[in-house]
Amino acid sequence: MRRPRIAPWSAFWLLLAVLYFLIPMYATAEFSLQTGNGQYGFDAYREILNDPSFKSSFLLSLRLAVETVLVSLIIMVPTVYWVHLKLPRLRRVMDFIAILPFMVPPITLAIGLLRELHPLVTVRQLTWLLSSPQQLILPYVIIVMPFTYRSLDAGMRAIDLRILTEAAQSVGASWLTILFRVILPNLRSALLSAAFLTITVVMGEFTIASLNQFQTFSVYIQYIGAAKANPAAALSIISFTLTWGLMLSILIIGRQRGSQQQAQIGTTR
Amino acid sequence: MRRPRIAPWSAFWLLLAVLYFLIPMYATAEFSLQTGNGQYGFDAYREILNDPSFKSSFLLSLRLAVETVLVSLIIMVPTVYWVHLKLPRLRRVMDFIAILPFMVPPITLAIGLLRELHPLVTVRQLTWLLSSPQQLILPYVIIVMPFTYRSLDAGMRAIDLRILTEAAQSVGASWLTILFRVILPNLRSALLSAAFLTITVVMGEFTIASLNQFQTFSVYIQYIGAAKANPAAALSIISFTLTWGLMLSILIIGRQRGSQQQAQIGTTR
Amino acid sequence: MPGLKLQGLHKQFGEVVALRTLDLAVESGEFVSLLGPSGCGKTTALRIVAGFEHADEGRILVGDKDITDVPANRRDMGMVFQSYSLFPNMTAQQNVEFGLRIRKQRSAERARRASELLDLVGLASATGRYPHQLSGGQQQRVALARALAIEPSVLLLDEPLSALDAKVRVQLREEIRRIQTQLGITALYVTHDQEEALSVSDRVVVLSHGQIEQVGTPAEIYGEPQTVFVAAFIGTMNRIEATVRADPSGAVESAGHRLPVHAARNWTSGLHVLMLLRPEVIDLRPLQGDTSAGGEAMTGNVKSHTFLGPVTRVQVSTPIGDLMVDVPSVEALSVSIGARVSLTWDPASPRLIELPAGAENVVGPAAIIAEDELQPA
Amino acid sequence: MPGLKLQGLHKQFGEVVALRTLDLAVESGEFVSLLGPSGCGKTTALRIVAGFEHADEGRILVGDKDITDVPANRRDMGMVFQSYSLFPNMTAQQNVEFGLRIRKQRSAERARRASELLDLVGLASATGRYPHQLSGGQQQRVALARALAIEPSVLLLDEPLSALDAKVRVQLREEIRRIQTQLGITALYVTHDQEEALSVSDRVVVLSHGQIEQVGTPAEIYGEPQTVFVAAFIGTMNRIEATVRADPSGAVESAGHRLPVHAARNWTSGLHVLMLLRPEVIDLRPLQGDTSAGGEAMTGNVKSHTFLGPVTRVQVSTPIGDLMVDVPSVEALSVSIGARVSLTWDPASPRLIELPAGAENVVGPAAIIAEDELQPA
Repeated sequence: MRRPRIAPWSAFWLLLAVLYFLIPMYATAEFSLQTGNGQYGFDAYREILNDPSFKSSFLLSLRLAVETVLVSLIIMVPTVYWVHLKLPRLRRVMDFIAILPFMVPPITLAIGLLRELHPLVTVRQLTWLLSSPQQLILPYVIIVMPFTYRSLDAGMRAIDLRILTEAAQSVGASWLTILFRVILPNLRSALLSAAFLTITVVMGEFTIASLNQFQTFSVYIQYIGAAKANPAAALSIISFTLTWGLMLSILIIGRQRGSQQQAQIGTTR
Repeated sequence: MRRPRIAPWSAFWLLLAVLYFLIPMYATAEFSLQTGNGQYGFDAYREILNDPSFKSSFLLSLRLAVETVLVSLIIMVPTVYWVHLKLPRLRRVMDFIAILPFMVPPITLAIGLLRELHPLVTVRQLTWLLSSPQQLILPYVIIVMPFTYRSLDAGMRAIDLRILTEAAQSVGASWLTILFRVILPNLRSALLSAAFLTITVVMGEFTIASLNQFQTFSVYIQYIGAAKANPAAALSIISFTLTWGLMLSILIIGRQRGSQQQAQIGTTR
Repeated sequence: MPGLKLQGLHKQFGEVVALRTLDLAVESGEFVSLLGPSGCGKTTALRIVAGFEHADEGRILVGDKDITDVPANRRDMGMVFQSYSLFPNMTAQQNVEFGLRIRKQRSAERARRASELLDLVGLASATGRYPHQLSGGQQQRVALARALAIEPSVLLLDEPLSALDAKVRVQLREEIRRIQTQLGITALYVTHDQEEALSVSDRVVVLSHGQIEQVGTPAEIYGEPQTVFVAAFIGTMNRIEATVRADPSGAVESAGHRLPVHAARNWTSGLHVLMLLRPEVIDLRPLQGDTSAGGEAMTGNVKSHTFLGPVTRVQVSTPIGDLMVDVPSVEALSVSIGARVSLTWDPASPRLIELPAGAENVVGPAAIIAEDELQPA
Repeated sequence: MPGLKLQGLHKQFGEVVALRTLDLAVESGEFVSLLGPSGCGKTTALRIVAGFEHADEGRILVGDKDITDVPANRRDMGMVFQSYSLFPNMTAQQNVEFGLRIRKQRSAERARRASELLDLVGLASATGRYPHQLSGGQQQRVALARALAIEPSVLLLDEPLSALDAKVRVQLREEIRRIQTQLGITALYVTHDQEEALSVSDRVVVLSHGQIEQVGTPAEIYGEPQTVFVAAFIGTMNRIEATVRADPSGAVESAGHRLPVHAARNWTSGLHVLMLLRPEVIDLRPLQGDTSAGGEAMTGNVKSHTFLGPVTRVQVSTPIGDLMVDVPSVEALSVSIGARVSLTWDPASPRLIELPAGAENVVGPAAIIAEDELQPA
């Protein structure tokens, strides 16, 4: 009378979710391999991979993504840490601020409009920024704030931040030591998940980049998608494969930590 | 020597965040009121509000948003509840599935392509769906899954789901009674936040809608943004104001519950 | 009120065996405690009875009715949980009424019953308060009222006091016992706190590693432990390794000393045993000058004192090992550290447990550390 | 080792006063406990000493050095926390070495010291294990080693045992005391468990509502409570409202009965007092047949028994109220419920506390429920 560990109908949900991603994937893949006349081949892939815009736009987006990760972590980690530690009452305010960027369409438009309003920017030194793709980092940091915040918030909730900080203080650690030797190592999976979400969001962001007329990866995809059907499907598959590696790595790292935590949870029974 | 409750430099962050939203807002508002020649007036607003596409696209998006909320909650609430209750080991898998939709650009393209692949859909009855805007609900439910999942997950973590369920069972409650009388009332703020995020995301979604050539609110905004500068700014302000009411209501409701929880946390000291 | 029978319950979580064919019969109206360290299976047993877990093997009977396959919400068991389990969105009264509402009782009837029960648990004044407005002790009172409201056939309590302060704990355990006696309800109580188990139960079941070590009245469990585990787990016990001597009046030998033990009369001479001696049955007397103790007393030097309130626990190092002796605190003042004392006891007091050949580390702190180390399993 | 002085500490959280001008001097090498119910301010006091909170007013001195404005990480205080506080990303050894690493000690030196300390706390074998591989008791041992590694001037312990099982708790508290004595370190210990405080401390400070109720050795706190609160909080106490009688041999009157109390000699006749009597100092004897007790004994009927192991607590209803009497468990078997018994005590045993005029509800369960209700404040 031993019962199976996983109820059958939850496996059903899992299956449904997987199918929901696999069927479009399959259709897309199938379509990308069509060369017309019911024939199959890699023509579409060759076309994409030989397009110089593919490489340049992909590298631009990747660079922006990595820079966004760095800037947003440098801003958010100390802020969220401090709010958790000293200002738990502010957590609700932070929760609120963190969903503000979801009102993206009006706000991003507004930021796009900032370009039209150059005269307002009186600090002359900023003009180099406004004409380089780096200006996208600022709106991107805002757009990914909800993801960064939620990852960090969840990560910090999972460890007993205050006790760990105080324990480190009591044996003499300074704030920097606490942050780098005690807090960050125990937030590894939260940091990875924040970084990963940031990268996928930035890689996929279209509206701001296109309004500002930068040729990012998503703008390139959009262009191909509108112009050429089969290569667009091939591009879908390629970009999917590129992000997949990143996905798996985070899952594996996350699982290692997860099993540690489960061992801890096991002791409470 | 009484110290202030909120450290000054955290107020600085708050200020920065607010400024970051207020400056573009101000610039946009200022621009929307320009009528040319340095004059100010409500011409742009009048133009938008008199455009019949404004109302029809807004109502379409709102209807899609509400339907997406209903479908995604009906799917996700029992699933997340069950995973929390019976399959805590699956939580990590769920976390993983929940970030899949962030790989939106390739996947949405793929779903867009599904339209080209009509022949694959052999079930004839589905064709009405494929030609009506309702077909957007399916991809939208997937896109908002991360938000729905995270809100519900956080809400369920905050209450002791298992104990509440078992307590209700022990006095004779059936699953439906437990769900509607015990679990949902204690998830109110999580449900509101899930619904709210869903609405803002759906209202702002552009790529899928435009690829499928439906005239949703964001497609309308994009069209106006590309075509007419001042009315676009006015539209920004209008749509910002429309979402603002919803925002405030959730914040207020959330705060009521929050103060209750804080009272509870206070007893642990 | 029907009784409760557990027959051959067996439960495994993956590799870990939580319960090993557990048999237990709780009489109608009896208050039985399951007592043991973390991971001994006591909570698993209770959860199986409640219907929250399913046994791999075995049956559960309430009265004559087999409820093994009845779902949790049809078992009619009142349950009080370890952590606060009140529904946060309902007042105390609504919490108590919840079970009655499900049973479709009329509103007036429900209200009457709820106020009756809140009265019973001493919270008549808190009907309109929400859980977060109640202290921990009050929340558990309401939880008890909620469990009793449905007039359950059996009351299950899963460490209901462990989240509370010591003072409230003592007070509430007495009230739980009073209410249980008053209603004559059959109760199964899970705890890791031996004092709690001894003070409220009709019978105590000591569990270790999913198996029953001993079942008995509190006095039996405390006074006549049957296994090394029970002797170590319940109260403080001096454990002295010894060998049974051929002696018609009964005696054992330890470290070359003869120790009078009536119980030894019935044991085979030469048997390796553990002699058990409670600290409170040893008589401690200071030795004047350098006189050595006469007759059958043990002599030793005082090593340390621990003040415990009514008594002070004195640790005395003797040739047969360190012995704990409880002395009334007023008398303990005259026994300074290093003083030479004589220890005597009624030969009827010590109990003996046979030691398996080659058993080691059953005595002394090592045995207790082993328990501690079991926890993460 | 320097001592520790708290001078006029005052702390308010919003409207709630956590500490009211607290003064306390801990001698060098002394083990002092702060004892009180939840919300009495004991943890706040400790956190102010550690530097995690800042007092609104008052000074903290270690030896002669004023450290009030020294940040927490320069105070050189070892701290052991209530919840498990080990760094999850470090092994036991790395945890212990952490403070030394900050002090830039060389690797070999650090390793030597860490293994010395893990040895001291009895965990020499666990150096390479991560916190999640250790039991709760072991984690707290490592936390103690980590706190001691930096050779702190003062050791602070914030309910270090409250998350542990009863058995491990007793064992670890004895080891903490042993290690503290061995190192001669000044220690401040916070607990809500009176037995814990009494058993390990040189002196106990009883706190209530942010104020000191009484400071004294465990024997003083237990034997001579100075306030109604201490009498109710420490151990079990019979509290009888009475009036001092004009009687040269010392006596009080309660419900028309004369009760001999030596302590009453020094009190003004007619004063309203609370007579305090520990359950273990009352002598209980069954009355044969219908003979009534002669002389100065109280008579009453047995209401209930509670088995506590070495003793059984018998509740006797008498004309002056219900009295608790602790009887050795072996003798308790002869006292059945309903039996008529006589109660006597040494007139030197009872203590008296003056009651303010019009004081009510200081006796009986109501007084204890009031404590329970304080919790959510």
